[in-house]
Amino acid sequence: MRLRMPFARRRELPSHLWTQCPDCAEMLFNKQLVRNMNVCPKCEHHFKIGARERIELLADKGTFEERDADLTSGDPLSFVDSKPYRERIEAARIKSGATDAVITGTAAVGGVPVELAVMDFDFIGGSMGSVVGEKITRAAERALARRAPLVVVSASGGARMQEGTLALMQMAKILSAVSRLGDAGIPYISVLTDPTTGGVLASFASLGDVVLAEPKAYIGFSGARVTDQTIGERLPAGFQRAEFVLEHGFIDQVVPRAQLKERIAFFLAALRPKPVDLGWGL
Amino acid sequence: MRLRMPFARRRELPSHLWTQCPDCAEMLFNKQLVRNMNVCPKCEHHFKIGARERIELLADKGTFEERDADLTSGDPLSFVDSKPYRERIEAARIKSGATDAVITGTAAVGGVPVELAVMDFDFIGGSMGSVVGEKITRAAERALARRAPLVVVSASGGARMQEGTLALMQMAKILSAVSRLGDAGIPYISVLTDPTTGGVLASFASLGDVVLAEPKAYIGFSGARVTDQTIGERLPAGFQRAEFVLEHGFIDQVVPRAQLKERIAFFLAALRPKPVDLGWGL
Amino acid sequence: MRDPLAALREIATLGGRSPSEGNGHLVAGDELITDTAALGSARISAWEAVKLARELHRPHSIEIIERVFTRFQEMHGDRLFRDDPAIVGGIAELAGRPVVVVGQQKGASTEENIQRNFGMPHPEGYRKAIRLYRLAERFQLPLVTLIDTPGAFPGPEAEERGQAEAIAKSIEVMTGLRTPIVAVVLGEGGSGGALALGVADVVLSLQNAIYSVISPEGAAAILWRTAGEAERAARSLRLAGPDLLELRIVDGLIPEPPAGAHTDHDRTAANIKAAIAPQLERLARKATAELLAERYERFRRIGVVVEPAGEPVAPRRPWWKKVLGR
Amino acid sequence: MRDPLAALREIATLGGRSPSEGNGHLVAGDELITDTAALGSARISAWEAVKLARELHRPHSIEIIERVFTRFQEMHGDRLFRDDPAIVGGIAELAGRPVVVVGQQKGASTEENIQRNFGMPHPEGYRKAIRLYRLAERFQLPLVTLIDTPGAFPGPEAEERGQAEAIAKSIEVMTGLRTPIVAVVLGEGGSGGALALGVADVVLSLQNAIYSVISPEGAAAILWRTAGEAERAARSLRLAGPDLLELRIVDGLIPEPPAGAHTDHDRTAANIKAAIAPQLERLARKATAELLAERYERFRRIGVVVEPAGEPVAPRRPWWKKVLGR
Ligand SMILES: [Zn+2]
Ligand SMILES: [Zn+2]
Repeated sequence: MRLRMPFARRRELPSHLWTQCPDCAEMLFNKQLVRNMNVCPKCEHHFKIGARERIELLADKGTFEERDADLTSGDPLSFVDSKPYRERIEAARIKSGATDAVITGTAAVGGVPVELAVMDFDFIGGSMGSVVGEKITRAAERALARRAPLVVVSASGGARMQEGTLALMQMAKILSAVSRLGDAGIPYISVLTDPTTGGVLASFASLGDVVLAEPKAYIGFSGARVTDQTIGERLPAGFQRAEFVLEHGFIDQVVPRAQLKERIAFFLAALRPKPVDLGWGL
Repeated sequence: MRLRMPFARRRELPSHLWTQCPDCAEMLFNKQLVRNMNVCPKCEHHFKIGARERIELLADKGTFEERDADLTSGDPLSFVDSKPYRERIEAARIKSGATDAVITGTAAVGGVPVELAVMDFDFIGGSMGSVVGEKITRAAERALARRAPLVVVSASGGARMQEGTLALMQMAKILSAVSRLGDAGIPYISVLTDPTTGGVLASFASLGDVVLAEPKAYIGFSGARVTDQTIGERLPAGFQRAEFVLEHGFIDQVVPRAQLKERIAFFLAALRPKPVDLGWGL
Repeated sequence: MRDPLAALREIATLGGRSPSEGNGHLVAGDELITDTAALGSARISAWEAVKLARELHRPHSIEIIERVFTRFQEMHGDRLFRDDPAIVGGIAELAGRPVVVVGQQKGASTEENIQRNFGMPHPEGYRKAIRLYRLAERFQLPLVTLIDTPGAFPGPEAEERGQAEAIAKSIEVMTGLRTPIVAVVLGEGGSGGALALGVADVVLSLQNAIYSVISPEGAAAILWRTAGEAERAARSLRLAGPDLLELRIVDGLIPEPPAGAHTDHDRTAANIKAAIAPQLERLARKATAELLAERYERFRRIGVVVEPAGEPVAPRRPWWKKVLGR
Repeated sequence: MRDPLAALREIATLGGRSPSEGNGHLVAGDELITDTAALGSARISAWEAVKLARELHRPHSIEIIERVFTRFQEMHGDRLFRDDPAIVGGIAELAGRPVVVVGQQKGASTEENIQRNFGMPHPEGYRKAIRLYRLAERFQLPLVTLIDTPGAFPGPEAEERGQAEAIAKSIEVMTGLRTPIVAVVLGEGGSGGALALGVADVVLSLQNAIYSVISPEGAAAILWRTAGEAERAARSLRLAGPDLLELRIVDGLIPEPPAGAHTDHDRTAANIKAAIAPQLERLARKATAELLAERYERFRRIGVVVEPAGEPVAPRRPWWKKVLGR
C-alpha cells in the first residue's frame, strides 16, 4: 500500500511522520495509523482515505480489476472560475493520483464477485460530473449484465458545478441503472463515508438495499453551514452525522472501518441475486 | 326516502319535528334537514346518516341492487357482557333496520357501475365483525371478478369486541381482497364519515386509491379519550378531525356531503380499471 | 350457555372442513400442538395466560432471535422518519440459510421498556417492518415475524403520523408478499398493532401467549364499565393459545417449559426453532402463486356468518378458482 | 476560449448522433423551438433569464394547471407525514382525457410564498409526488410534471426527515414508471429538488426558464467567494433555456410572450398546452417497454466524457439490446 498522508481537514502538523488526530489531538505515528486502517487508535476517529486505500481494505486480495480507468472529463461548458476547469482537473489528477472522483472495477468481497465503485474525496471534493456518472452507470450495467451485486462507497461534496446541468443529470442516469438492479433482484449495497452530501446523497447513495455508514461520517443533503445560515437556527447536536442519520431511519448500520469488509460480506452472502431475471417489461 | 331522526350524540330535543344542531344549537325542522342531506343549513354540521340514506345520496336512482342482505352474525364466542351478543344484535337490527353494520351491493355512480359498501354506525357502533368482513370481502371479490371499481363508505367504532380475534382478522381478510384490486388496476375509493376509527381505519378505510372524508368527521386510530388518558397530554385543536388528518397527509380531499357524489363520480371517470388483468401471480 | 363447539361447526361448514381435519396444512408432532385435546390438564385459565404473556422476564424478540437464529445483523430505520426501537428486524441465518426476521421488542427492565416504549410501535416501526418485508421479497428470503406488543402506541404523535395507515399498509403488504412468511406470537398479541406483523402462511403461538382484539382491561372498561372485570373479559374474549387454536386464528401452539417461557429462554427458543424450521422448509418448496393463493384462503376462511336458513352452505369454492374458471 | 460547440460535438460522438439531428424524437413546429438558431436575436442573457424565471408574477403551477387542463381535482398528502403545500398535484383532464399532474408551487405574493415555502418542498412534498406517480402508473394515466423551485428546502427538519432520500426515491421511481411522462420547466429548475420531478420521456422548458445544478448565487459564493459574481456564475453555468436545449438537457423550448410569461398567463398556458398535447398523444401510442427503454437512453446519453485518444468511440449500442442480445 502506498503510504499516504491521511488528511485531517483541521489543525495538523506538516510532518511526514506524525499526524495529529483532529478529534482527540493525539499525535499519531503515520505508519501505525495506516496499519490501523487510518482510524485513530485512541478515539476511533475515522480519517478520510483515498479510493485506492479503500479498495485495498474491501476487495479480496488480488481480485480488483479496474475498469474504465482511462475515461476522463471533457469540458462541455468551457468553465472558468478562479482557474479553468481543465486545469482544475489536471491538478486533482496530480493530487489524488486518480483520473476522476471514482474508481470502478470488478472484485470479490468475501468471495462474492461484485462490481465495486469507490469515490475519492481528494478529486475535486469527490464531486460528481459526467465521468463519475458514466463510470458508476457502467458498473451498474455490468452488474445487471452478469447478475453480480453492486457495491458503491461514496465520499462526495455533491454534483460538480463546473459541468452544470450535465452533472445534475448524472443523478438520473445512475439511478436509471440502479433502479433496474432492484427490479432484477440484484443486490446493491451503499456505503457512506465522510462526507457524503448533495446530489450523491440525493441519488444512488441513499437507495441501497443495504445502507451502511462509517462512524461520525458527515451525511447530509445541504451542508450544515448552508442549513444554519438559511434558517438561522441552532442545529441539534450531532446533526448530519452518521449516528444522527441512523436514528432518523436512513441508515441500516453504522459500521467501524475494521468491521466494514466482513459486514459487507455478510450482506452479500445473505442477499444473493435472484437466479432468474424477472425482467422489467421487455 | 324513509324519514329518520338524525341522531346527534349530544344535547337534542326529543321531538319528532325538530332537531337541535349540536354545533350551532340552531333548531332545525327535520323535513328541511333531510332535504338538505342532513347537513345543518346554518353551520354545515354533517349529521350522521344511515347506510340506506347514504346509498340514496350516492347511487344513481334505481341502480342499487343489494347483495348478501341475509348474511347474519353467528355467536362464535358465546359472548355475554351486559347482555348476550345475540340479543345485542337483535336490538341493533331493530334500531337500524339493517341486518349488520354494512350494506353492500352493486350500483351505478355517475353512470359508472361499481360495487358499493356502506357502513351503518347505528348497528352496534358500525363495528366490524365477521359479517362486515365477509360482505366487504365479497364485494371486493365481485369487483375483481367483473373489473368494476369498489366504493366503500366507512362509519365505524372499530372491530367488534364480541367476536374477539375473529373480528380482528377481518382486517386481514378484507385487505387481502382489496390488495388484489390494486394489483389488478381496479380503482378503490374510500370515503370516511363520522366516525371512522380503530380496526376499520387501520385496514381498508385508509388505503383507497382515493380517500375522501366528510367535513369534521372524527377520524383516528385510538379514540381521542384513550389517547388523552394514556398520554396525559392536551391534544392539539381539531385533533383527529377530517381537516386535521388532511393536513397530516392521509386524506385526498375533505368533501361536503352535497358534492360527494359528483366528486366520487369524477374519480371513477378518471380512474378506469385497467383493460387487462395483469394478474397477481397465478 | 351455548355449546362453544357450535361455533366451530359453523366455521367448519363455511370452510368446507370439519374440525377433526385439524388446521389442514400442519401435522402435529413433538414440536407443535395442533389439537387442544392434547393439552389436557395443562390448559390454564385465560387470566393466567394474560399474566404469563406479560411476564417481564418472558423472552422477547431479541432473546428469541439470538437463540433461534445465528449471525443476526440488525437493520435499522424506515427510510422516512425514524428508527423505532419498539420494532427490531434484520437478516439472520437459520440452518445456514438467510431469513429476514422482524419482531416487536419489549424490555426486560423498566429502563429498557422506556427505551422500547413497552413494545408499542409508532407508525415508523411498522414502516420499518414494511421496508424489511420488501427486502425479503426482493431477494426471496423467507420472512419470520415475532409478535409481542400490548398494541400500537396510541399517543397523539402516532396518530398524527398515521398509525392507522401504517398498520393497514403493513397488513396489506403482507397479504401479497411474494415470499414465505411464518408468524409467531411470543407474548402479547395486542389488536391491530399485532396483526400488522401477523399475516403469514403459518401463524403459530407460544402455548401461553395471547392474541386479542382489545386488551382485557380495555374490554372490561367498555363492556362492564370497570377495569376490575378484566379477568372476566379475558375469558370472554377467548384470547389464550388453546382458544386461538380452536378458533383457527393460529395453526399450532409451540410448547413452553412447564412453568412458562420466562423460566427457560433456551428451551423456549429451541421449541420455537423446532416448530418453525420445518414450516419454512415446507413453504420454500411451494410456487409463489400457490403460496399466495393459500395465504389468501387462510384468512379468507376466518369468520362465522350464517347464511339464510334452509339453504345449507356448500363448501366454498376457493376464490381464485372462481375467477380463473378452474 | 474554447469553441463552445466542441462540447456538443463530444456529446454527439458519444451519443452516436450529430447535433444537426436535433433531439431525435421531437419535431419542431410553431409550438416548440428545437433549434436555438431559430431564436435569433430573441436570445436573452443568462442573467435576464434568471430574473424572468424568478419574476413574482410569472405563472406558477396552479395558474398553469387551471389554464392548460380542465376539471382539476387536487389530491393531498403523502400518506406518511404531512400535506406539503409546496407541491400540488392531482387529476385533471386534457382534451377530455384524464392525466395526473404534479408541480412545485410558488406563491404570487409574500403571504402565499410563506404558505408555499417559496416553492421549496420538504421531503413530504416529494413523497406526495411519488404517491401520485404511482397512482398514474396503476391506472395508466399519463403524468405531467411542472418544475418551478429554487430547490428542495435546506432546513434542519427537512434534513431530519430525509430530504436526500425523498429526492433520490422520486428520481428512481420516475426512471421506471410504467406510464408516459412529460416534464415542463416553468420557472426555476433548482438542482436536485427540481430533478425530482424531471425524469420524463420528454422534458420541455419555457423559453425563459432556467435549470441549474446550483443557484448562481450559490455558485458565486463557492467559486468566486462573493455572491456579487452571480451574474457571471449564471453565464458560466449555462442554465438558460437555449443553453439547456444545446446541451440536450431539454428536448424543446416552449415560446413565451415577447415580454415574458408573466405578462400573459393565458397565452403562456396556451403555448404549453399546444406543446405538450402532441407529445402525450405520441407517447400514448408507445408500448411500455419501448417507453422505458427510450427514457433510459434519454438520460443514459447525457454527459461528456473522453475515451482514450486514438480510439474513436463507436456509437454506443443501446444498453437493453446488449443485455438481451439483440
Ligand atoms: Zn483521536
Ligand atoms: Zn348547525
